[in-house]
Amino acid sequence: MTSIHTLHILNKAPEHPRTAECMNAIRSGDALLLTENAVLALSILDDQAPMAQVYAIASDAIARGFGQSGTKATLVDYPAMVKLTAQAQHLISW
Amino acid sequence: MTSIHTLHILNKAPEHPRTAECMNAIRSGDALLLTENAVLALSILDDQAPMAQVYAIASDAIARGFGQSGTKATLVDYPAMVKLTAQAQHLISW
Amino acid sequence: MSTLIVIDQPPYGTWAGREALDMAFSLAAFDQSVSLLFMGAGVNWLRAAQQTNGIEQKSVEKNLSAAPIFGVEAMYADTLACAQYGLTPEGMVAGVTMSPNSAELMHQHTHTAFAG
Amino acid sequence: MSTLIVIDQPPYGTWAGREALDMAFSLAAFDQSVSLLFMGAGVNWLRAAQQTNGIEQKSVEKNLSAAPIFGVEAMYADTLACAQYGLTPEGMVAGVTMSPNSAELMHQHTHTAFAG
Amino acid sequence: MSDNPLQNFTLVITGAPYSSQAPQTALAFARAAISAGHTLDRVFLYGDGVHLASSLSTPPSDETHWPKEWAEFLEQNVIPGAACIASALRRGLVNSEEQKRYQLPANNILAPFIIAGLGEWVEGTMASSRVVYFHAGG
Amino acid sequence: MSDNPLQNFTLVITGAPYSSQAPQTALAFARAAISAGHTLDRVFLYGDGVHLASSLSTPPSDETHWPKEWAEFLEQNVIPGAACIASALRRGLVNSEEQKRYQLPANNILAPFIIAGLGEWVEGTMASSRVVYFHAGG
Repeated sequence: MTSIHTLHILNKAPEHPRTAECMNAIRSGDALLLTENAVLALSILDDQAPMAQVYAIASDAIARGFGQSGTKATLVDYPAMVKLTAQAQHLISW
Repeated sequence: MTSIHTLHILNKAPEHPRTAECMNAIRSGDALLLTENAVLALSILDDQAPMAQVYAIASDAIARGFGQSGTKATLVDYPAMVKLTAQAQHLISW
Repeated sequence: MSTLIVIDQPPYGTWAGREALDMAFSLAAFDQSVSLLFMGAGVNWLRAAQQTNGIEQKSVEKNLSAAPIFGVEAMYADTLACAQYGLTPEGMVAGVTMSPNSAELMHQHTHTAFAG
Repeated sequence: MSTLIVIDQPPYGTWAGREALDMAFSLAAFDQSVSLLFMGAGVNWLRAAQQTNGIEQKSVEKNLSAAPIFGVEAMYADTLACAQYGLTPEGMVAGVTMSPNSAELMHQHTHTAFAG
Repeated sequence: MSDNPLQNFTLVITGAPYSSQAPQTALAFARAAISAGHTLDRVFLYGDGVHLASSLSTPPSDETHWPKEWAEFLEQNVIPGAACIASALRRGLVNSEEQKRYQLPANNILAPFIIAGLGEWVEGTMASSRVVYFHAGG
Repeated sequence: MSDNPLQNFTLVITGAPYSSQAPQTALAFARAAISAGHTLDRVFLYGDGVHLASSLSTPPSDETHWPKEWAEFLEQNVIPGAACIASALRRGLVNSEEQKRYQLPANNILAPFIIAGLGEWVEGTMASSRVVYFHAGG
């Protein structure tokens, strides 16, 4: 397990203004965790993916029809989310 | 008093996704009424003003520091808002 | 009188879409003309293969498939929003009509309303 | 420990900003290091000459002027957001520090939190 | 049709007090409408707007008490106010009947607000000449 | 420091049930944290999140009852849960003490949730190694 500087936890749809704020705040060494409506970014994320590892809550992704989209983000469960929060030095819930 | 086809009542800040949806839906013969946080558009509206008459609730504008911005929109009170809703054939609250 | 109920929020993360659907079903139950328009992030209501057992919420796909039965006249999806979210007709639930000009659609209805 | 409380919603239309300010004042009351960052539409908290008698709400300008007294260390305003909203130092309340790199500011604090 | 024909309004409030400005804007509009001679067919609370009908809301004494202001306005002008039952039950707003039915420890609907189905809203859209929605801002 | 040191979490919930998914996501996180051997210092409800502490919330029988689920989780794991007093009073959530003080017709706080000041949140940020916020989505 590598260390994460800041884990950005985002639960807003891509149109929400806080999504852009979050994306602007991500830096090298950070990680991004998509939860709830934020998993909709899986249909939009591509070349312009942020310079960070991207995770998404599997149950939220599958509920919204993104069961097969493991390529753009690592689908994780809540035990993995807990591990990420423990690994990260800082947390920001957007 | 001229007739209004659709009165668009907008109460969201300019960043809110519904603001863009509202602006896209405005057509010639419509009118736009800015209420609550939507009066913040007074600092942004300019050349790209929509092809519609723009009104803003005066008390909301003044509360947010826009007492002098009568140039971009007609500042109105609630009796005037009632009149606008009566004049308009259709209303959309965004 | 014809009413267009607009859903521009995605399912599950907020309740606004469900409450919009209830509004449409209520109008239909009173034999009032009503259609649904999905726009913005709301088009994600229409994505096929939503599996909600993991989030303890009922799938909205079932609700949508009931819409014609309850008397909702049409379900429109904003064309541009579908493109933004990578939604193609094959990847969407059945019975959806594309809306290339949602502003025009609103102007064609007597009432246009959001649930919140 | 140092906390950055972020306000990205405008005043009066929602309560999130007021509740963020209460969080900052509470931290300060417990002698914890705390600063405020206004970004996005939240920079409109800082506009001078807010006259709220017409909307039956207290002016947030008074709350902000109390921030240093209560022990809030700094009030930052995102430079880009200020430009977008036409906010210049002359048109803003006193005691605000411009923040040209808000991401960096967040990384300098142990905790970063929104009120909602 | 004159320049300013009298209207019969239905107002729908979907934003909660002390979270959104919706109940406040709606009340200012309602007062102006009545003053101008228009009528209010009814007021319908939906979604988070049902919190406006809480009998337990207790804002600080130097803030406006929006549920009380609304209740007094409705009583003085004999305007029906209803909160959607489905929205209200989920959000913890119940009357004495629902309290008994679901064996709940209390009830908290502020008179003259009542709890009713979405049919009240449908009837409002049919009976009135204008329906105005007051949503949460943002 | 091992790869996965045990943490003491404070959770802050600011989104309401039946309006946002926040209480649901927070509960899934909390259960996973306890299962992994971490501890929860406390849960603090703020803003619209205080509605999670309602004793009157009555969702349809085929929907999850988030206030009850949360209350049972807190009791089983002996975790303190507090709703911010300022947020709660404005939004119509009161305990028996506030009911008496303000002469209200009822109280509606679901045990084991209590009403407390923001100091509870400050103490949580000081006592725990991680603070996780669960806001309303959108």
